Amino acid sequence: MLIAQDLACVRGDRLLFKRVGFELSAGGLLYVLGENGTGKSSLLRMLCGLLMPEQGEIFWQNKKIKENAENYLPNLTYIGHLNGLKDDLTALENLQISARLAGNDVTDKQTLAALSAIGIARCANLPARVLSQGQKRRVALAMLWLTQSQLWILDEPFAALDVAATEVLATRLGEHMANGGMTIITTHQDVAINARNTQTLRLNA
Amino acid sequence: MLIAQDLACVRGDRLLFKRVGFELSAGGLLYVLGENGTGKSSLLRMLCGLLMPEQGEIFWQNKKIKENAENYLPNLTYIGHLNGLKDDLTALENLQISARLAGNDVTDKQTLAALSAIGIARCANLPARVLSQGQKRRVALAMLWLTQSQLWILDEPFAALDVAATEVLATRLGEHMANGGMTIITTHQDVAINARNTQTLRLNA
Amino acid sequence: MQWASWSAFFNMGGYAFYVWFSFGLTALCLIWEVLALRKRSQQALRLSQLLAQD
Amino acid sequence: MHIHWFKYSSPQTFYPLAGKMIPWFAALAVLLTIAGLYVSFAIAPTDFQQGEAYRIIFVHVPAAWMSMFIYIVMAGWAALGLGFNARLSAMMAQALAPTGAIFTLLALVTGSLWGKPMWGAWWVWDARLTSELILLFLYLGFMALQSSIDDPRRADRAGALLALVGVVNVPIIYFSVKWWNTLHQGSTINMGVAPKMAMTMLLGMLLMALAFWMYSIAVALMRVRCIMLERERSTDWVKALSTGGQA
Amino acid sequence: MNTRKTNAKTNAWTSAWLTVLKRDLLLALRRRSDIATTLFFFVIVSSLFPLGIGPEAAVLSSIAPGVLWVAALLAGMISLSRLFAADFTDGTLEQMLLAPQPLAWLVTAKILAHWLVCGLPVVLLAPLIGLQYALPNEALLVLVYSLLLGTPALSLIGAIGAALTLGVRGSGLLVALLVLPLYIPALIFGAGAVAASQHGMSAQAHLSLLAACSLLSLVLAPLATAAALRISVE
Amino acid sequence: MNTRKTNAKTNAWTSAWLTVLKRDLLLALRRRSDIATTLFFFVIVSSLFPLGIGPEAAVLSSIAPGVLWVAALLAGMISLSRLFAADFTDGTLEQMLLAPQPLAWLVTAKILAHWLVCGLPVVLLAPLIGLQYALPNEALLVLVYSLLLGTPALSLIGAIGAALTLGVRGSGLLVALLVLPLYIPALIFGAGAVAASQHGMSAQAHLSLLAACSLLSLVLAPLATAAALRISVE
Ligand code: HEM
Ligand SMILES: Nc1ncnc2c1ncn2[C@@H]1O[C@H](COP(=O)(O)OP(=O)(O)OP(=O)(O)O)[C@@H](O)[C@H]1O
Ligand SMILES: Nc1ncnc2c1ncn2[C@@H]1O[C@H](COP(=O)(O)OP(=O)(O)OP(=O)(O)O)[C@@H](O)[C@H]1O
Ligand SMILES: [Mg+2]
Ligand SMILES: [Mg+2]
Repeated sequence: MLIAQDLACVRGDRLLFKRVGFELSAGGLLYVLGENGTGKSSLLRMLCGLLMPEQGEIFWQNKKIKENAENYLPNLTYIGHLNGLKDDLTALENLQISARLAGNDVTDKQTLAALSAIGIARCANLPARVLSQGQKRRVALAMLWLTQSQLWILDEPFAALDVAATEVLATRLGEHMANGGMTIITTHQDVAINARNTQTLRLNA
Repeated sequence: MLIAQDLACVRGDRLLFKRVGFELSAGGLLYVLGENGTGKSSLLRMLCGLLMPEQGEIFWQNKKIKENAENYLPNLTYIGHLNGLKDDLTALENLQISARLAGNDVTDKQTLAALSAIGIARCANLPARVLSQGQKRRVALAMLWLTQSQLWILDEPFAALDVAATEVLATRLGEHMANGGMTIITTHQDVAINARNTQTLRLNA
Repeated sequence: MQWASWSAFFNMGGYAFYVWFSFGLTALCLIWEVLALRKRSQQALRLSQLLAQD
Repeated sequence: MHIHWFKYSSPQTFYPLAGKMIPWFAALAVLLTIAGLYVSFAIAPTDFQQGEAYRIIFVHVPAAWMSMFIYIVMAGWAALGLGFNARLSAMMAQALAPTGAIFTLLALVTGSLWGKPMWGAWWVWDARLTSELILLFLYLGFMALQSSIDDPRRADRAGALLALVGVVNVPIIYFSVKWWNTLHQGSTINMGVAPKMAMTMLLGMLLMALAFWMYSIAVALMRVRCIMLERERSTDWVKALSTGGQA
Repeated sequence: MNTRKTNAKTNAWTSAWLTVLKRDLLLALRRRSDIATTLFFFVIVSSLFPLGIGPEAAVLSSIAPGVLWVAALLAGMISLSRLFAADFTDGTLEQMLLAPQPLAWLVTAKILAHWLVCGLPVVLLAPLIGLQYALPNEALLVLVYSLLLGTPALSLIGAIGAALTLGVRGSGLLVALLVLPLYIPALIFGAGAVAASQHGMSAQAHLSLLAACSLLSLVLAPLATAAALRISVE
Repeated sequence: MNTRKTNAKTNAWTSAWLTVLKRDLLLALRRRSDIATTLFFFVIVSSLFPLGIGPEAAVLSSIAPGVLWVAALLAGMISLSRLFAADFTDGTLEQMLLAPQPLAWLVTAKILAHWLVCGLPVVLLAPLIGLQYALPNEALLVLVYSLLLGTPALSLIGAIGAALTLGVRGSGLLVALLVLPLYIPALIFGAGAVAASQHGMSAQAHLSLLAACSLLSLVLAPLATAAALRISVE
């Protein structure tokens, strides 16, 4: 269970939002919506502990995430704006390294299976440099087929994906929630995702 | 009169477009349209002589612009994606320096008049660093009230502008065309501009 | 012929190390360059083959 | 008759042509090397001052010659590429650089290996040695610049400009270094100490130099083919080539 | 039960650490020209001095320890900009921050990789340059020892500077100003060791102090670097 | 009629040139810390050597010309990254490319500004550092002269490197590799001049050659820089 209480965010010298809070329990899906620059990405980074809230607290299983990173981080998978790919490594190497770093000791076979799940098994041995924007995004998202963690935080996962990939990803998210996972997501697109309970958080300028 | 013949553009290892051509005569307005990444900005930079066409030629008054920069550049005003402002200089200083560099020896008074024409006289003495995105854009565009040149090439001039400023700018462009000027413009917005003859060039992915 | 015997030839009048190292290194560098280029062109072909399948 | 000078300047046509040329130059290089080695070891007499160590001359001097010669040729291609916006010229310049750098390195190392028995020191700050070292830096700068620019067209043109700037500077550097050295100390070492070279020695050096020359051409052509493949990866002719199986 | 848990934890720590190390080494292998640049910077800078000072072997050999160490310092410093910059822009730094293992621990793997790629080649090449400076053989050996013991400190301390200046305008100069003063102890002991052996004295004391510097920075620098990274990523 | 036209043209050229020069100086004034960093780098690097080499006045004074010149070289080189980078990212470089006057002409104004901001302070501070190295008075004077004649060449040649590496990955190290070898003649003549005066000889010949270097680069470097800028801006 993830609880955010009374969060406020300041970037530069601007207050982006304040008094933002929510509770997310197993099987729950939270949409974070808002215009460009309203602070969606900043909120997600706060929830990951990458950005310190100006005010407020975040709890995972009733413990502050700040003081309890050791238990929180293995349960968290975050895929941000950046894909986290090294141009000079192949798609396979990139994915494998990301997974290992996140604590999932995956084999080549598992990695390849993840890549083919999202439909880019053919690019597995190409260096990330030559992949198109959408292909890169898919490699980053293939992580979702490898991770064991319960809480997924995804920043515009559907950006740059075509229709087929969007569908595959939405299905995967539905599965995750069905298994008792939680997802927090920002998106500008309208994609149907199955979840036991769906919440929406709207940030305003 | 500006003539472009059979232009082709390659960026990296991708051919963006080929066989692009047009003729623009006094009082004419040319819209360059297309999706993200189709090469609009690249085309405008070619027309300024900043980018060498992979193929094709551009003529100004029937002379190749490459061999005739001396006559072409004084007749050209280009405002690109970047505003060309120094963070540490004030709006007034920035505008004045840009104008002088372009060969218009303007006084403080004229500069101030240009700034107030586009509605930011109040910010004249603020360093560009503290201006918002829209205000910065306006400072760059205030150049259009100072320049004498006949051909204006504007890359998304309306981006980041609010309604009032958009209107002021559209009126100014109409005036320019009425005086026999020419304008080449890219935009994703729908803004009405008066011109004797309006052409549209659409680039496809 | 300059050399009384093979061993004299290899001994190079006491300068064996300097002479043979010079020639050996030169040969090594040049051969390495050729082999490296071979490999590079094979890799390039393999990569474009992968791209072509797309 | 109208000759299509630029017909072969398109990678697609030049690629197979280069492929046909390589074996010839390679064969010439091998033959000349054999002849050169034969002359240098079997025919050339022992030097009465330096003993057998002087035989290093047969790699050292040709390598030194090539190192300078290739830089000039490279700059020439670069100038052509800049002047006529010809892609092939720029690729040739890029293909020559590593070979030139290798010969520079070889000249330095073989020179050192010669210097130790002759002068008792691996290195002295002599004008010629120093300028050879700087030449190595110039090569490396060129290669580093090329490899860190991702857009090939820009890399070509930036590299070409750098090569030209370097070519203007090489004589200046050479003379400044020479002057620097002679001012500080009476020149204690003089590479001309070798006695008037016998004809056979000259012949050996010439043969080896020719062999290196042919080798350089063959290797540069090989490398230019690699560059073409890598750059035109996404074009149809490379795809056809790679799936067709023939390299 | 408890030991099994500890064991699993140790395994996870080692595995993540090795992953980071291997990745960075693999990347360096794929981009060999980047390794070369640091090395050649070292060579060029240390070749500038004879040109400025003159070719007399006696003078050169007397200043060699200082000059070579300063050149190593500058090469180490100038390669710092690459330590975290790429990870920062492509997002892999965030992945490291979110890994279950402490950031400071993973950072040591990155620093080790940086040292293997930028420091070790300099150590290995230094005797060659030492030859150009007409250093005697024992001094060459001590030079290598001293660099071997000292360059890790350079990488470790430099990492703090690199992390602090991530994404800052004009970071090249800034990092120099932050880091060079901190490098001074390493320089004094390192050059001192070589000079001592040149004068026929024992370099032992200097080398021990140098090792102490490296050990101290090994303890403190990863923590400071991790803290700096967290600040920069915000 | 014709002369009036020529006159107008000359005026326009001067005015645009002055605009660029004034702007860059104004910017430097608004950001004084940037000037300071180059200067500090020079001071730090040249203070590192006594630490590495030892405090004997005789040795220090014999290597002073070379060391000070190398430090000036490195400081000049490290400040190059700022010459065009900001203009490139904020778009003012494009304005210069599109100005009716030739780019090479405007570039000279930028280089002059860079020299006034980064080169001149080093020239003025050098005698102070020279004192620390126990340089005799005449040699100090020659040091200032030589730097005054030579640093313009450094700025001019450096501009080519800075323009070539605009927006390139790892440009800090790269610019060093490109530019340092080209700096060598200036280093040789500059340090040679000081050394000559130290040894009681005339520094005239060296200084003339240094001036020749500067003049030659004044003629060629702006053209090459302009060409490089055009390539980089594409
Ligand atoms: C690292 C050390 C050395 C370097 C970098 C070096 C470099 C060069 C270069 C660049 C040349 C070609 C110069 C020209 O043709 O104008 C050359 C030629 C030559 N070198 Fe060296 N050298 C080195 C050591 C030596 C030594 C130790 C000797 C003999 C004692 C030597 C003897 C020669 C001779 C005889 C030539 C041919 C001269 C001529 O063609 O006029 N070199 N060397
Ligand atoms: N590191 C930073 N320092 C200062 N301000 C920042 C920083 N990062 C972001 N901002 C500012 O914070 C605001 C919110 O940024 P954020 O990325 O959270 O927006 P967002 O809601 O995700 O927008 P988008 O829909 O475009 O992704 C923006 O105005 C941005 O300029
Ligand atoms: N310097 C460059 N090197 C390589 N590729 C480039 C470069 N600049 C742009 N491109 C590529 O060229 C394509 C066209 O870019 P361009 O900026 O002309 O597009 P655009 O039509 O103006 O798009 P937008 O509507 O987003 O402004 C893009 O795919 C871009 O990635
Ligand atoms: Mg966002
Ligand atoms: Mg655009």
